[in-house]
Amino acid sequence: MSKLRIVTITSVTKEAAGVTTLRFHDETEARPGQFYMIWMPNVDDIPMSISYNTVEKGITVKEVGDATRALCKLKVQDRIGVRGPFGNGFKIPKGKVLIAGGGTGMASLLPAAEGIGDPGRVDVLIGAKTASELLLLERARRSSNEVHISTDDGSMGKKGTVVEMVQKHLESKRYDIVLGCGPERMLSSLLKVCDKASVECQLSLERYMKCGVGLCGSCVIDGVRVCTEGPVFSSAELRKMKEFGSSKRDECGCAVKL
Amino acid sequence: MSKLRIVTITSVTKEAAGVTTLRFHDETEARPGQFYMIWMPNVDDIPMSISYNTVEKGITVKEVGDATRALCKLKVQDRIGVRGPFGNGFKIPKGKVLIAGGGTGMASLLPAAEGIGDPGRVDVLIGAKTASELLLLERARRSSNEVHISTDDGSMGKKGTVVEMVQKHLESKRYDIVLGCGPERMLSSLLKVCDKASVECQLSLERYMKCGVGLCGSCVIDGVRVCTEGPVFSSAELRKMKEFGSSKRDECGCAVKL
Amino acid sequence: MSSLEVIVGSLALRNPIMLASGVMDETAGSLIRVARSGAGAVVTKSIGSEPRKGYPGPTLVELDDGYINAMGLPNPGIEAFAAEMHDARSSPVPVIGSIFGSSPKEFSFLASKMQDYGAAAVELNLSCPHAKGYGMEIGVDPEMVSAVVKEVRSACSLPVFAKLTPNTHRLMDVAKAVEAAGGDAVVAINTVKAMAISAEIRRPILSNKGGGLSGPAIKPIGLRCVYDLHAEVNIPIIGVGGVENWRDAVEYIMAGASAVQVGSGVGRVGLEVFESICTGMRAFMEREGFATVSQMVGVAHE
Amino acid sequence: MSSLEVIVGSLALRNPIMLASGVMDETAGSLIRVARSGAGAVVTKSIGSEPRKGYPGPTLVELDDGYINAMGLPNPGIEAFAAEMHDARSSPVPVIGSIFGSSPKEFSFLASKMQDYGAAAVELNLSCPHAKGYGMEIGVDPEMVSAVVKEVRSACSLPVFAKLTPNTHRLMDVAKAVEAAGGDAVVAINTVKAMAISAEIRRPILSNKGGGLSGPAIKPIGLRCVYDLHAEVNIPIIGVGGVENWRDAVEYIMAGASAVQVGSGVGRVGLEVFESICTGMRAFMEREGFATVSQMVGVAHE
Ligand SMILES: Cc1cc2nc3c(=O)[nH]c(=O)nc-3n(C[C@H](O)[C@H](O)[C@H](O)COP(=O)(O)OP(=O)(O)OC[C@H]3O[C@@H](n4cnc5c(N)ncnc54)[C@H](O)[C@@H]3O)c2cc1C
Ligand SMILES: Cc1cc2nc3c(=O)[nH]c(=O)nc-3n(C[C@H](O)[C@H](O)[C@H](O)COP(=O)(O)OP(=O)(O)OC[C@H]3O[C@@H](n4cnc5c(N)ncnc54)[C@H](O)[C@@H]3O)c2cc1C
Ligand SMILES: Cc1cc2nc3c(=O)[nH]c(=O)nc-3n(C[C@H](O)[C@H](O)[C@H](O)COP(=O)(O)O)c2cc1C
Ligand SMILES: Cc1cc2nc3c(=O)[nH]c(=O)nc-3n(C[C@H](O)[C@H](O)[C@H](O)COP(=O)(O)O)c2cc1C
Ligand code: FES
Ligand code: FES
Repeated sequence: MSKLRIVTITSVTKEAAGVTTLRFHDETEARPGQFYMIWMPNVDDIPMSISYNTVEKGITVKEVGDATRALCKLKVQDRIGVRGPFGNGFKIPKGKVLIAGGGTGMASLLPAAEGIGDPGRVDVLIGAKTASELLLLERARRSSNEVHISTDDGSMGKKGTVVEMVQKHLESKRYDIVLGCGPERMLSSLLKVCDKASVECQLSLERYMKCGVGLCGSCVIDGVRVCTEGPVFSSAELRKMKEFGSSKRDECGCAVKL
Repeated sequence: MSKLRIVTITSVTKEAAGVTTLRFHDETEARPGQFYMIWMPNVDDIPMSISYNTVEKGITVKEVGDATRALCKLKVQDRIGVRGPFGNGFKIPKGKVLIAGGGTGMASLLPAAEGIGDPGRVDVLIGAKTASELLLLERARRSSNEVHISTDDGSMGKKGTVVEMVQKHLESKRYDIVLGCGPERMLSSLLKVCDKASVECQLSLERYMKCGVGLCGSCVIDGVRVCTEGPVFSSAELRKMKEFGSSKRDECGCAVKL
Repeated sequence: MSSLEVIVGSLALRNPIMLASGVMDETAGSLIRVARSGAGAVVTKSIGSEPRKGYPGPTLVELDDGYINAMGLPNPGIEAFAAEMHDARSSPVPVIGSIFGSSPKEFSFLASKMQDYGAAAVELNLSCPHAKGYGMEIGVDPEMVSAVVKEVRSACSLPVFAKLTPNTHRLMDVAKAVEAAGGDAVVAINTVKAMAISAEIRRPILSNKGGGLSGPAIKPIGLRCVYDLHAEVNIPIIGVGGVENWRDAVEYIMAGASAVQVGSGVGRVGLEVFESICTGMRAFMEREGFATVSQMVGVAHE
Repeated sequence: MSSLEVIVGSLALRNPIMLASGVMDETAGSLIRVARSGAGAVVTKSIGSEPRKGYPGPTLVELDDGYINAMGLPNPGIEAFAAEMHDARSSPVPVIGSIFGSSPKEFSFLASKMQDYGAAAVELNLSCPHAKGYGMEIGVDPEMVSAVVKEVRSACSLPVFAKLTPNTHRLMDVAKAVEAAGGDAVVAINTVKAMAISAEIRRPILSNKGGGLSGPAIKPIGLRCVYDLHAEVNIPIIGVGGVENWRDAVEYIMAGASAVQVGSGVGRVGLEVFESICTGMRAFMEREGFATVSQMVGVAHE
């Protein structure tokens, strides 16, 4: 049970074009990979990963529509509603961890890197379309001794996708787990790459969420509720999902191709 | 909060003519002087002092009307509902205790004597109309080294009232507290006797009770709820009550003389 | 400093937190006790023409989030109640006389008695059996309610509050009937029809079988009624149902209530409920910049 | 050993604990998941003629003792739902198609589609706006309900279940209308009209403002409805509202329900709710000497 709380924005940080981090005080304990339902009054109530997991919690919002645009316009002292933390979060095993994030995917991965608390145990690979969209690089460097970048257009770091980078790393180094978050097409290639290298992964999915608490069913993928049984799934779980990487549900519950 | 529980009668003991003790298993912790609301299905829901305060709780019922008669007819394996324990109970100070009970009043007093657990610290005075109505004598003797009896007709023990016995004891011995329970006329004389001897007392009152939880107001005496703020009141509280010893309320809430 | 004073109809109250009818209000002693505990006004138990014993026990079932009760309207009757009302004059806050009857005539008779006794207002409990019908409540029938309010209005000069039942889809019509008939305020809500059953005993727990649900369980229902009423009627609304802390009270006021009543909270929280609501509400108002309660009334509609 | 098998209308169920409409039942995958979790039958999300997005968020408020929701009937529409019903055929238990419409014609069109899709029964969600009236629910109007049930009855041969709203004093009349029109069972209750307000934000939390209360808060209300219905109609009653453990289920059955549905319990307890109710109920039946569920139906009336 996690009831609505009204919190006051304590800081607003522009991370990149169209991406803003909002911080607020919330003492609830959360695990890396969990998310909040964020109520933007008079607009909507949407899922947002926890991107800062201290008592001064944070969310990192990318403007894609009404609610995210409204959130990015907020100022210090404005109020929003939060419910959560919801979902399972990452389960981080002992050993070496490879983190692979695309876009705002990094928002939910950084608390995992920070939670490990040992920059020698975590390697981070960040992908973006282009240099100006690259997110949270400095924060990643504080929690990992090895951070690599790829951009689709080669404007920064390696040219190519983050999945190609992952593949190279898995070939040259031993990892105990790969944690990934980003667009689902990326995640589905990532799973294939990990499977090929026989490395376990945990990937964080996104689905249309309304209730956040496992009730309405709008977020199901193959009968599994992403909001409560996910958003993080293991390789074994993902392999069984017919809809993973291929289709999702819109607001009406209609299946749409990814 | 104390919700209804259904319990099974485990033993039925006839204490005297028209007085029966019912035992049942109930793990709730109670203080001496507290009471239950007892649901006798299809009949009524009435207050009954806790007369055995172990996990095998007990109530000692005197037949006076429909509900008490029905309770006294119960057999082992029958079921009743219990809510509670309700009320404040006795607050027993250090030192020497004098217990004075009239009729079924002993039912709520014995757990206090037993709770003290030192037969040398407690003297018990039991009053009854006549020998055959005398209650719980053997149990009293197990928890007190000094048990005295009075009957109105002198058929057993001293002839006279229990209040007269109290008066004598207060004159001859030092007590730190007097605990009393019985008909209200007896209690009001008892208060006077104690006041005169400058000994504190705690007396347990009875009023018409419906809810048992401080809501309906049917049990008020001078604006004080006997079910929640009582049934045990101190000398100081009792002295302030204009209705104590003089009037009570019937089921309709009408004031009636005692 | 923010002020809690309110005016409801023509009644000036030191704070908007009233005692609800049926809870610790059958005797002068208890009415005064509650008044001294910090209530802004107290409402008496609903009084009828004759003494009534009410139903045998059980009359109350305690739940995690409220109570179900079927007391059966026990009351000493209007004649005997004269003495209580007389003694209740020393109450530091207004005493509102709640009455119930089965016809307009009976209501107006009781109201004029309450006026004689010095009540500050009358509250009409419209949740009693409709004599003409099938034991349905008067309060589901706008015409009947209109007749009752008109008759009471003409028989006494006190402010007339009509207490509404939520057990109908015609609540708005009933409230409009109250307003049109000259009622000074509506009080919403009375308890919600409910039942508790014991699996082991295999029967309803209450001796009356059915009862009325109160407490936190019905707060969202009462809040919705008050919100909807605020959009439909212009007379003041007194909110009741599950209020037990300042937040509940503020929510009712923002929904449109000019004052609120506390019933179950007296049992669940204790008599300190009035003072603790007032303290919390004042702190909230200062934090949020509300100088008066009336500034908060209905703001959730903006 | 006591048996949990029941027959509701003409549907034979392995146990009487069904999934309620609107909860994890929009896709074949989730219907099958719930069926495999131990439900005796599953009811689909209410499906209408056209795809609907539902309301913007928030669509749900979580309370200590339940939820308030105003999803806004999101659904893929009856055409797109064909694929889900097709895939749901592998469900080990009956799939009941819930439908909503604003006229008898619309209901009967949807019902015959559900029949084509292989539904085991149709459940009519009568809690939607009454097109002819003021946005009042169809389910408060016995004549309208009768017309809907008759039309559906003649358009399809499936068992017809009518899901009733408790937000009216005419529930008994509505249920009798269902029975007279040939309905096979009544399902009671849908959610209770409610609201939640945020004091700090100063507005209702749900984007739709009003919503429907579900979960333990409404169990006593549902229980009362089922008890009263059992005395009024002879068709089976399916009890819904706040069921989350075996005791809740047994109470509903003793009140008169032939089966129960679980909605909020799926969120509050988890998908194990079905199995844990069945296990607890079977143990209770053995302890208390009930060989079959039908022996318990309505015993609280004796
Ligand atoms: C578990 C989870 C964590 C997320 N974490 C982040 C994050 O950290 N940062 C971030 O920027 N975004 C995150 N998102 C995505 C974010 O929720 C959507 O971008 C947002 O809801 C879009 O709302 P909108 O009104 O701005 O756009 P709209 O114009 O309403 O929608 C744009 C697209 O966003 C998606 N979307 C819209 N509403 C929802 C919803 N209620 N649930 C899921 N998806 C929706 C749909 O694909 C839609 O097509 C997360 C989503 C999920 C499920
Ligand atoms: C706190 C408390 C503790 C009690 N403990 C005991 C006990 O240990 N043993 C015992 O035998 N009796 C006890 N009583 C008294 C007992 O509750 C009544 O004798 C019983 O309720 C009578 O019910 P009836 O239906 O048999 O009689 P009725 O014919 O209904 O009533 C007989 C008389 O009992 C009293 N009475 C009736 N109903 C109630 C009620 N609901 N609440 C209070 N008084 C009522 C009235 O004075 C009434 O005139 C206690 C009462 C209270 C208030
Ligand atoms: C034990 C009890 C007795 C009640 N008696 C009355 C009554 O006599 N007249 C009346 O109008 N309402 C009566 N009510 C209803 C309350 O006044 C109130 O409307 C309802 O309980 C909802 O408020 P709450 O949740 O604060 O209790 C009673 C309620 C309870 C719990
Ligand atoms: C999130 C949610 C969505 C619902 N959607 C529907 C629906 O589409 N059709 C319907 O008939 N009932 C719907 N209901 C009502 C439930 O089926 C059920 O009648 C109600 O919630 C009471 O049961 P519960 O307390 O077990 O939840 C919905 C309930 C919830 C909580
Ligand atoms: S968002 Fe409602 S079940 Fe996941
Ligand atoms: S019995 Fe109801 S207040 Fe004491």
